[in-house]
Formats: sequence, structure tokens, C-alpha cells
Amino acid sequence: ASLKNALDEIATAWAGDTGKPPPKISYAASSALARQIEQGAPADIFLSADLDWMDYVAARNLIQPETRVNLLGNKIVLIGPRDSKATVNLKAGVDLAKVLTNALRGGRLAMANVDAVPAGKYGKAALEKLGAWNGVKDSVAQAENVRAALLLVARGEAPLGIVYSTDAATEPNVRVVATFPEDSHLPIVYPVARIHDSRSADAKPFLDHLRSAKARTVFEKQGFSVLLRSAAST
Amino acid sequence: MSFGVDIDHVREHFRLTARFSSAPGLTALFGRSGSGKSTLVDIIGGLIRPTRGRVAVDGQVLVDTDRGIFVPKHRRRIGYVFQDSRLFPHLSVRNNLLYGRWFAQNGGGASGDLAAIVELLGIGALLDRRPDSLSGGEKQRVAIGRALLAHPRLLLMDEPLASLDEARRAEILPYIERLRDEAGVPIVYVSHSVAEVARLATTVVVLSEGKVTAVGPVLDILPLADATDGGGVLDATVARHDEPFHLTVLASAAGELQVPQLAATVGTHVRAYIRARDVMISLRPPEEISALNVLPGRIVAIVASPNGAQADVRLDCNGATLMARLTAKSVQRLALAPGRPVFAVIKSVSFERS
Amino acid sequence: MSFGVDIDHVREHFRLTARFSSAPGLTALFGRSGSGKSTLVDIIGGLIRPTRGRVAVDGQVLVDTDRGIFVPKHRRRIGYVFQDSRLFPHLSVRNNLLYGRWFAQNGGGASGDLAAIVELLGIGALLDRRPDSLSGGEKQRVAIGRALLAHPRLLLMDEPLASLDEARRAEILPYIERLRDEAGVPIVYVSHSVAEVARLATTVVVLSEGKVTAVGPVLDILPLADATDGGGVLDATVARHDEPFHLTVLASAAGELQVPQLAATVGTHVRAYIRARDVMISLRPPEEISALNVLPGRIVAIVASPNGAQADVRLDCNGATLMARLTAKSVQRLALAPGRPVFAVIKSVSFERS
Amino acid sequence: MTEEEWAAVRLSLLVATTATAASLPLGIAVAWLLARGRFWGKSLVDTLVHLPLIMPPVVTGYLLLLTFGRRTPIGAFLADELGIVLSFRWTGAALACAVMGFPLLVRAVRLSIEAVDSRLESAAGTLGANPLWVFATVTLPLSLPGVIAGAILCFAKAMGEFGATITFVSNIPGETQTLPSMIYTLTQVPGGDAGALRLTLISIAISMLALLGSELLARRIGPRRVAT
Amino acid sequence: MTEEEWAAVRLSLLVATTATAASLPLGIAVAWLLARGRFWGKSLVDTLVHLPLIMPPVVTGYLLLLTFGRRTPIGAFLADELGIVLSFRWTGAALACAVMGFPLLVRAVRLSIEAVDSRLESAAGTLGANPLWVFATVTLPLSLPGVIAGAILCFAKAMGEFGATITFVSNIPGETQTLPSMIYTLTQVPGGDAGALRLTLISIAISMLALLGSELLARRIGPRRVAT
Ligand SMILES: Nc1ncnc2c1ncn2[C@@H]1O[C@H](COP(=O)(O)OP(=O)(O)OP(=O)(O)O)[C@@H](O)[C@H]1O
Ligand SMILES: Nc1ncnc2c1ncn2[C@@H]1O[C@H](COP(=O)(O)OP(=O)(O)OP(=O)(O)O)[C@@H](O)[C@H]1O
Ligand SMILES: [Mg+2]
Ligand SMILES: [Mg+2]
Repeated sequence: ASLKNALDEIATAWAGDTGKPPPKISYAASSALARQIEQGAPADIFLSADLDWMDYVAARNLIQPETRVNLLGNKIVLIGPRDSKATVNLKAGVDLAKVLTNALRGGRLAMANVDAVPAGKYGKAALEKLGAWNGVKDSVAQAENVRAALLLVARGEAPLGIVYSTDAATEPNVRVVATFPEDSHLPIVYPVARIHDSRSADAKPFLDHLRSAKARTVFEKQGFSVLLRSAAST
Repeated sequence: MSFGVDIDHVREHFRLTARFSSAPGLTALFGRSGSGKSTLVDIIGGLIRPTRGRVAVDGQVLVDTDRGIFVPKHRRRIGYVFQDSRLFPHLSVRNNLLYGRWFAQNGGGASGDLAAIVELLGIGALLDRRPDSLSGGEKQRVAIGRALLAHPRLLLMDEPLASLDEARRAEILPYIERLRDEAGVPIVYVSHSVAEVARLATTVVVLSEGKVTAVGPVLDILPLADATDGGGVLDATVARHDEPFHLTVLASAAGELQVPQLAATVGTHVRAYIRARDVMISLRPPEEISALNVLPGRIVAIVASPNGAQADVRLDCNGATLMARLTAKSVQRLALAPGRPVFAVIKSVSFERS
Repeated sequence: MSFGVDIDHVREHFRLTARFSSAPGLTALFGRSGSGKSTLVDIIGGLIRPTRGRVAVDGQVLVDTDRGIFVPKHRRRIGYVFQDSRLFPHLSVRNNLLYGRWFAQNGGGASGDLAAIVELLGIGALLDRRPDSLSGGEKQRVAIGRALLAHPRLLLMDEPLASLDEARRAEILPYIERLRDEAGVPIVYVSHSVAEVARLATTVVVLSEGKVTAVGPVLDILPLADATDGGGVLDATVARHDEPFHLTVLASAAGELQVPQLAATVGTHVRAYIRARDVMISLRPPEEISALNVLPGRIVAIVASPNGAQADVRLDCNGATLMARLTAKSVQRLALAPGRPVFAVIKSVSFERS
Repeated sequence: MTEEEWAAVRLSLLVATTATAASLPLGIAVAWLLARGRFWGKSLVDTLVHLPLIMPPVVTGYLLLLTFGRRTPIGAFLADELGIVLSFRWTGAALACAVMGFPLLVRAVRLSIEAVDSRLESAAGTLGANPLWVFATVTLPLSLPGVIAGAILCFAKAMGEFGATITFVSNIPGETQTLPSMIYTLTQVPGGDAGALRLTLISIAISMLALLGSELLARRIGPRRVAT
Repeated sequence: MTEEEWAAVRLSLLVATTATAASLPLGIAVAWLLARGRFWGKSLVDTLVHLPLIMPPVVTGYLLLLTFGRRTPIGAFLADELGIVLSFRWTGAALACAVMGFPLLVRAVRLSIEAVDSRLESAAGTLGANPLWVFATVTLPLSLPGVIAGAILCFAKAMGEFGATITFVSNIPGETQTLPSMIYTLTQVPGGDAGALRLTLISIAISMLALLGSELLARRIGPRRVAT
């Protein structure tokens, strides 16, 4: 769902340019969408927020493997409320756990669900890589999704949180405290693929359009990085 | 039209054992509060399944636990006037009255139609009202109407007139008589009023603490039924009408009786209930007294009340039984004793059919 | 203890206008079904707020719409026996009985305690039962007990004895009399039974279609109250007891009366209700007849019934009024006319206090 | 409002109304069974009815997907034999809402049925009405307050339900994107709060109208219910 | 079961019980107001009560956060003056569940209060009971079926609620991770289905026990309710 603004804009523009009906986009959790595809949802394209659920459908032969590409990339950042004075340097080597714990001052570190939601999973991986996870894991408040984590920080409930940079950029009530180094977690990618049973003749053109320069501007405007390089399934 | 009951019903605090059969007509259940009258009516109506036993009306077996027969209440074609009126609160009075009609197989039947019943019960102004805006007696009357309009083949009435005024009762009673006599609908009737029972009943069943203590024709039973007001019942026929004085002369075994005028035609069989307390005894025919009825008879028995204050004198007037309740003082003063010939003196106005 | 009502109450289908005051004691409301009796009792009890008017009991203003006074029902210290029994279904009989006690300011009061009331009403075996397992009459008795045990300063009884048998009534009536006389609790009493009203009432209020058509002391009003059974009431004192015969001799203006023995001590003031239909008229003192009471008097008026069949003869027996209902035939046969001296003949057993 | 929002409003109304109307008959029947029935396994039925309340909506939606998906026997039967396609259609959304509202509906109706004075039912029986007629002419009319309350609860729930809906039939604009799905989606989008708030207010307004209507209806039939 | 699952079960029980118990008094009061009150703005109160049903749970959770968050005046007051901290505590989860269950509770109680025969209430009044006593000794006992039904609905809802809870107080193992939160998380993880199923069954079993208990309770008081 974090893609909604960008995708809506791209879809509308595409429909305007081609004169075709705008594609219907169903925004839901990747898990729900994957299961629906499994149950024969009449979908043509699946854009997943993480690799796991794309792998899930791929493993069940529900997509056309040759159409799969990693479309977008994103970054995760450490945020605090707008008036936060916290300074954290996200680097391996320092005792990050201690720094974070100090910065939290007994509060919670808001993250999206660290087992289920991509942003949470990346955040957890990054903290592990930086050697801080075990020190802070008991302070983590796992929200249902990344927006909820953002909200917790924006409302001042939690002094720190980990969210996508795309989310942080649009919320005036938070301040980016630090950005996680790219190498502290697996690349944050949004894979896209055509569904195996796709019938619509418009699916292919739209899929192509998502990779066009025009779409690229829109995605980048929303803070995503566009990974044009097509990738084979991992 | 006869009626047979032989049941046992066991409840936590109460056991009802009833075994009797009754003649066609109206069967009155008589007994003190809590003696099991309503329970028995509920069993006959199919609202309660007796623990054991058999109920048959008019040759049709309604319940037979041995043979596993239990006719459900909606197939019994009954009209039940409950002790509590049980009107449908969501329906207007009119629809309450017509409720049974939806299910009655014959459109017009024994009980006449809506207009007649409404007229009889004086509920014309209430037809579009809801039951919860009715007075106690109005509810009761609507409940009676509802049961009558179901065209029942068996009418169950549990203290139907309890909360009605005398005048209203006097209007409804003749209608019940007509149902009993003309339409031949068997009726089970619960009442605490001896006068009502005497007037209506063919058979009287006396209940006491769940047991039948007496059963039989009203003429035999009634003097026993209620110790506070025994009485006798005379079977009679209309001999002639004394139009100028608005009197009717009845011929009975005991002799002629002058009673307030009846609507019945000459030759009709009627029944006169004579309360024991309304009967005086005279040793010779009284003169210059207002009482019009003087019946010769002979004393059969004198039963003193438990405390000896009063005595019920049983008279044989040419085969008919009359009861007179006197003070012990009168019995002594007149030296009354079994076998002695006396005269029963009864005012015309003391007849219930007034 | 006096009682003043002056109210107007307007309902969709009904308008009640009542204005009367009544003497200390028991005020009986009398009238046909739907005449507004229960509505009036509800207004006195505070269940209905009248459209306009004033109610005062015992000097205390309960309602005065002009002055904006409305004492809520829970502050009126009343005991109300409803026409429908309204027992609390979730409480045992015992807790129903004791409900009012929680709120009564004085622990023991006018109405005696639980044991006595339970004994009086014969509900001892029911104490641990739930109301929904009681018979109609049992419910009624519990409802009476509940009201009495609230130690009311004003007792409202709406047809309290309607579904009780005669024997039970005979047990409860003396208790109500004691409340009226000894405890001095003002009572408002609705009943269709002339006998009950005659026996209990101090003041009778006759309602008809929402209007008060007559109001006054029971002695004046009762002959008018119910055309089907007029009667007279004699004020008397206990003169002596005739122990051997279980009789009590009453001294009244009209002469001595022999009635079934009373529990009252000599000198007590009592009231004898004599139904018109129980009075015979004789031109000379009858002899050798069982009736013990023969009162000399003079005919004051003869009122024929509408159809001319009967006549109510009003007698002046030394200042006391007696009514005798005779057939027109008897009136003619005896050539009765106002002014004529006659004898009223009355059986002892016909007295209601039996 | 945008065209898309309008579509969601219309769809939500359609879904909520359908869900309520469709579950009423079954709900009343089940409520009656639970209120008056004496049968083995009653507690099981009772639990089953409550399940959608007890389970997280996602699980309910998932189970619906597993039961009524077009690849399942039931889904295939419905689609092929009766022409009723549920998956990814508004009909499926209605089914999800109906299921989620069902426990609320049943409880309310059951409560009212249990409060009906059985003496009135036997009175109807003595007048010749068989049990079905008694139910239709006495029990049901006297339970109307519960039916109304149940219907309004079901409707309100349907107006707010999205967890099971989005899991079962996804979130397709114009087809399965109901108001709550749309609101949810908006809360997940940077800057979507204002839109979410507006749609929430619309949803509240609709439900408030429905509530008002139900109150009026209940008031009209209200005073008739006390047994006399 | 793992230690974490046990913790979730215990927590869910605690949260559901607290939510139910805590919302009962207020729920009964509000139900009484709605059933018997005649006041301006009644429809507004009615709508307000229904809101948690009408709004997507996420919105409810969001509003809870806006109202009871620790930076809000109410949240600060509760924390500083009364020592009640809601955010990221099980108490907050209980609050969220109570709010979500509230409409169900109120409706059931209200339905039962409306069914109480007002003639019994006036009878109690004549016997000297003031309105409060009448309510406590007559209205409330006679509404017990509704109170029980409402409580069980509220409990069941609390056992299944996670949308508002997770939004309001997040998902902290041992503190705010209730069963449904845990189940939800499992459904979001590929391969988590078996675990989700197991936990769902546990949740159902608990609710079934609660249901059975309520049925027994209701049966005990059941037959006493008909006015006579
Ligand atoms: N709740 C009500 N709403 C509207 N009208 C009513 C209501 N209760 C009674 N009435 C009407 O008011 C009139 C008087 O009723 P009330 O109950 O006072 O009569 P009553 O004298 O007690 O009669 P009964 O002897 O039959 O009990 C009747 O016509 C009745 O239909
Ligand atoms: N539902 C019930 N459950 C248990 N016992 C009951 C029930 N109904 C009545 N009883 C008891 O059964 C006995 C007979 O009751 P029933 O109603 O038949 O009496 P009744 O003769 O009609 O009395 P009444 O003249 O007072 O109406 C009473 O002792 C009563 O307490
Ligand atoms: Mg009875
Ligand atoms: Mg009345």
C-alpha cells in the first residue's frame, strides 16, 4: 500500500496516454494478495512489497517467471518526533544498542512487524547486522505496518522508529535521525511479475510502462529508487 | 359430547390426580385456590402433557400416554379463556378477536360472527385499540371474544367473569347457556361463584389439593361443593307466563314456582338454583307475606354446621331436594326433626334467573 | 385520614373527571368495567400524573398541578394491590413479600409482621417458590401480602379478592376491617362485589364512564350503586351474645337483630348489610317460621323497576332505612302503599357477617 | 468526492444492505434454534455462530477464501450451477460482511426471542396456529425489537468491516473496494489522512441515518410489546 | 505451546476479562440511558456508541491514540494523576478491546432493558423504592440475560480484536501481544499458517468455554424472567 500514490498517478497517466481503461489496482497486504492469487484471483500483475511473498507465488507456479523484475528500491531510516534531540550514528563498531537505549530513555522503538512486514524485517536485519538487535529487541514496539510505526513516532508515543524513507519524507511530524547504511540489510526491493493466468492484453503494455522513464520520475518523486536492472528469481 | 379424564400429573410441589367422566354440557371445576383447576384445564387444552393418563372428549382421544397419543393443542379446536387474559400485545383488539378465525376450518360456525360477539361483550369501541390500553375487565371480555370466535369444538373457560361487574355477567351468562344448549359445545368452566356454577353446570367436579373429592350432576353435588353456601337445584319446565306481573310459572316435582319472567317458551326445560340461605321453613303456610313460593315437603335430614351455630335442613319436596340453612335457634324453636312435614318459603326475587 | 380528590385526566380514548372527598376509613370505588376505577387508583398512587387537579390524603397534598406539586410514588408510603398481581418474577415469594420492607422507615408497623400475614393468607408453603409457578389465586394472595407488609400509610386495593374462593375471602375480609378500624389506614378499594363494599366501605364513590355519579357514606349510596342488588345498611352495636345458639344480638335503631355470632365484644359498633332481595314483607308478625328477625316499619316509597316486574320497597324502621325487593305481584297482593305499617322479615343466616 | 470515492460509497451501501438483508432470514432461524431448540450440539452451533467475532478478521477472510474461492468445490459449485461468483466480486464482500455481522445479528434476535412470553405462544396454539404460524404471527412480531437491533448492528458492522473483506475479495476499485477498505488504504498512504477522515465521516453519516431510521421504526412498534 | 504463545494466551485472557469487566458498568449505564432516557442528543450518543463498529478498527485505534496517547491531555492526566499508563501497556489493549466491544455490550443490555415490563418497575416504586433502587433491584436483575449476552459478546470480540489494539498499543510480546495479534502476525508470514491455526483453535476453545459458562448462567436465571 505504500505504493498507492505513485501507482495511482502512473495508472491514470497511462490510461490517459493510451486511451485504454485504467488498470484496477487492489491495494492490500502482500500476504493477502499472494493468497488471493493462490485462490485464483483474476489478477494480471502482482507487485509485492517484499521478496518472500513473491517467492511464495513463484514457488506455486502462479506467475510467469520470465516477467519478474525487481522494480523498485527503498531505504529504511531511523526517525524521531519532530522535536527530537536524539543523535544516533548508525555505524558498526560503536555500541549502537547502548546509544539507542539511551536515546529511547525508557521509551519504545517503533517498527513494523519484524517477522511479517517488510519494513520491519529489514529493520531487524539491519539492527542485527549492526549488532544492536539483542540490546534493543525488548524495547521494540511492533506495529501492524510501517504506517502505524510512523504514526507512533509522529504522535510522540515512541521516541524512535524505523520506517521507509518514503514514509518519513511525507510526515512533517517526524525527523529523520539517521539513515541505515545500504549494506546493513538486504536490498529493499519491490518485485513485480505477471500472473500465470493473466488474460488481459493490457497487462504486458502496463508492465512495460511501469519500467518506463515516465513512471520512473513518478516513483522517484515519491522517494523510491527505480531498479531498472531485471533480476532473475533468487 | 361426553368427557372422560383419567390422569396423573406430577409437579415439583404438586400432584394432580383426576379421574372422572362427565355428561354432555358444561363441566364446572370447583375448588379452592391452588387446588389444581387451571392445571387440569391446561391438560385438557394440551398446554400440559400429563405424566400419565388419558383424556377423551366427545369420543375423540386427546391424550393417551399408554398409547403414545398426544394431539397437539393447535389440532384440538379449542377456545381457551385463560385466567390471565393473554391477549396478543402487538395486535389490535380486532385482530386479537379474529386470530383464531384464520385457522378455523369453517368460516361461520357455532359461535356466531364478529359483530354479534362484539355486541354481546360491549367491546365495539375498543376494536382498533391495543390490548395494553384496555382496563382489566375490557381485556377479559376481549379474551372471551377471542376464544368464542375461534369456533371451538371444546370451550375452556378459567374464571372468565372474575373481573366483570354484575351487569356484564348477567349479559354474558345467557350466551354461554345458549352455547351449551343450542350449539352443544362442551365447556369446561372454572369459577368460584356458586351461583354461576349452579346456573351453568351439567356436571360439577370438585377439586381439593389436587384430588377429585366429588363429581356428578350439578343437582347432586352442589350442596356439597361449597360449605359456605349450599343450595339445591330444581329441574323444572316452563308452565306458563304471568305476563301482567312479569312472572313465569315453573312446574317442578316440588310444585309450582313463581320466578321473574324468563325468555324461554312454554315447555322449555330450565333449572332453578335455590340457595340454602334463601329458604325459610314454616310450620304452616304463611299468610299475608310477600314471598310467593310456598312448597310443601318433609324434612329428610338436619346437618349441623361444625360449630353448631347453623344447620342445613334437607327437604324432600315430592322427590326434589331442597336445602334450607337455618340457625340452630330456629331449628330448636320450631322443633324441627327428620320426618316432619314443613313448608319451604322462597321469595321469587331470590331466584338467580332474575 | 380524610381524603380529597379533584382531578381531570385526559387520555386518547377516555376522560376521567373526579371530584369528591371522603371520610376517614375505606373508600370504595364502584363502577362498571372501563369506568375509570383503576385509572383513579393509579392517580392516587402516583403512577399517573393527572392532567389537572389535586389529590390530598390525610391532610398531605400528594398532587397539585396548580402548585406544581407531585409527590413521587416511592415517597407516598402506599401499598398497592394491583388488578394484575405484578409480582417480581426474579424474586422468591418471600422476597416479594419483603420487598417493601427494605424501604419502610419503621421496621414493625401497622400491618403486623411476615408470619402473621403469611398465616392469614395461607401462603406459608409458597415462600420459597417463584411467582411463575403459582396459581392465579396464590399470586393474588402474595400480592396482597406484599402490599400489606410495606407498612403503608395508604392502602390501594384494585379488586384484591377477585380470583379468590369464598372461604379465602371470608378469612381476609376481617383483616381488612381491622386495618381500617384499628390501624386507621385509609384504604381505597375497588370491587364489583356489593357485599364486599357494603361490609367494608365508609364512603362509596360510584364511577360511570369517567364521571363520579354518586358519592357519600355507604349507608346512603349503596342502594343506588348497583341496580341488580340494592340493599340497606344498618348501623348497630353489639347488645349481647346468645352463646348457646352462637348468635349475636345487635341493637339498631330499627330494633334488635339476631345474627350469626360475631367475635366483637359487647358495645362494639358494627354494620349490617341487608340485601333488598333478602327482605320479606309481612302485614302481621309471622308465626311458626324460621326467620328470627322481624322488624316493624313503615313504607316510605315504592320504586318499580323499569320493566315493572319488581319493586324496591323502602322502609323506615324507626329512622333506619331498609330496602326490600318484591315482585310486582306481591306488592299488589298485599296492597302495599307508602305510609302503610308493615313488618320486615329477615333470616339470620342472610347476614353477610356469617 | 472523487468518482472513486462515490463508487466506494455506493458499493458499501450495496454490500451492507445485501449482507444485512441476506443474513436476516438465516439469522432469525438460527436465533430461534438457539433460543428455543433443545438439540445435541447446540453449544457447537453457538460457538460456530460466534466464530467470526472470536477469530481475527484476517483469519475469517482467509477461511472464506479457502471455502468459497473459485478453486474450491463449493465455490465451483456456486459458480457453475447457480451462477453465483463470490470471489473478487461485490457478492463476496457482501458474504464476508454478512459472516462478520452474523453473530451480532443472531445474538440480538435470540435475546428478543427468549424474552417473548411463551404463554402468548401457547395461547396462539390453542387458537389453532401450528408452531410455524405461531412463530410467524406471534414470536417474530414480538421479537421485532431484536430483529431491528440485530439488523442495525449487522449493517453497521458491514459498513466498517474490512479485515475479512480485503482478505477474501481483495480491494478492487468499483468491485470490492468498500468504504472501509478505501479508508484503510488511505491510512496506509502518506498524506491520506484527510481523505480517510472525510470517508470515515461519510460512513458515519450513513450509519447514523440508518440508526435514526431503526430508532424510529423501533419507536413505532415499541410500546406494543409488553404482554398483558 | 511456546512460552511466547502462553504469554499471549494469558495476556488475551487478562485483556478480554478486564475489558469486559471494566466496560460493563458504563455499558449498563449507557444502555439504560438509551433505553429509558428522553434527552436531547440521544441519537448522537447512540451513534457515538456504535462508532467502533462503523469505523475500520485501524481508525478506532488511531483515534484512541489521538485521545489517550501519552502526549495528549487525557493521556497525560491519566498517567500523571492516576498512574494509569495506557500506551504500550496491556491496559491500553484492554481499553481498545473495551471500546471495540462496547457497541455490542450496550445493544444487548439495552434490548433487555427495553423488554422489562415497566409495570413491575412502577410496582417497585409504590413499595417505596426510589428510581435507583428500582433499577438495581428490578430492572437490572430482569435484564440479566442481556447483560450476560452483552458480556459474552464483548469478551468474544476482545478475544478476536486486534486492529484497534495493534494500532493503539502495538504488538509487544508479553505486554500487548494478544492472541489475535500473534495470529495476525503468523498469517503474514509465509508458512505461518499452522501456527496461526493452532492459536486460533486455542482462542476458539477459550471462547467456547466462556460461551458455555454464559449459557449455563443464563439457563439458571432464565425461567425467572417472565412477568406474571
Ligand atoms: N394505558 C391506557 N391507555 C389508554 N387508555 C386506557 C389505558 N388504560 C385504560 N384505558 C382506558 O381508560 C378507561 C378506564 O380504564 P380503567 O382501567 O380505569 O377502568 P376500570 O374502571 O378499572 O375497569 P375494570 O373494572 O375493567 O378494570 C377504559 O376505557 C380503558 O379502555
Ligand atoms: N408452573 C408451575 N410450576 C409449578 N407449580 C405450579 C405451576 N403452576 C401451578 N403450580 C402449583 O400447582 C397447584 C395447582 O395450581 P393451579 O393453577 O392448577 O390452581 P388453581 O386451582 O387454578 O388455583 P386458582 O384458583 O388460584 O387459580 C398450585 O399449588 C400451584 O402452586
Ligand atoms: Mg387457576
Ligand atoms: Mg380496573
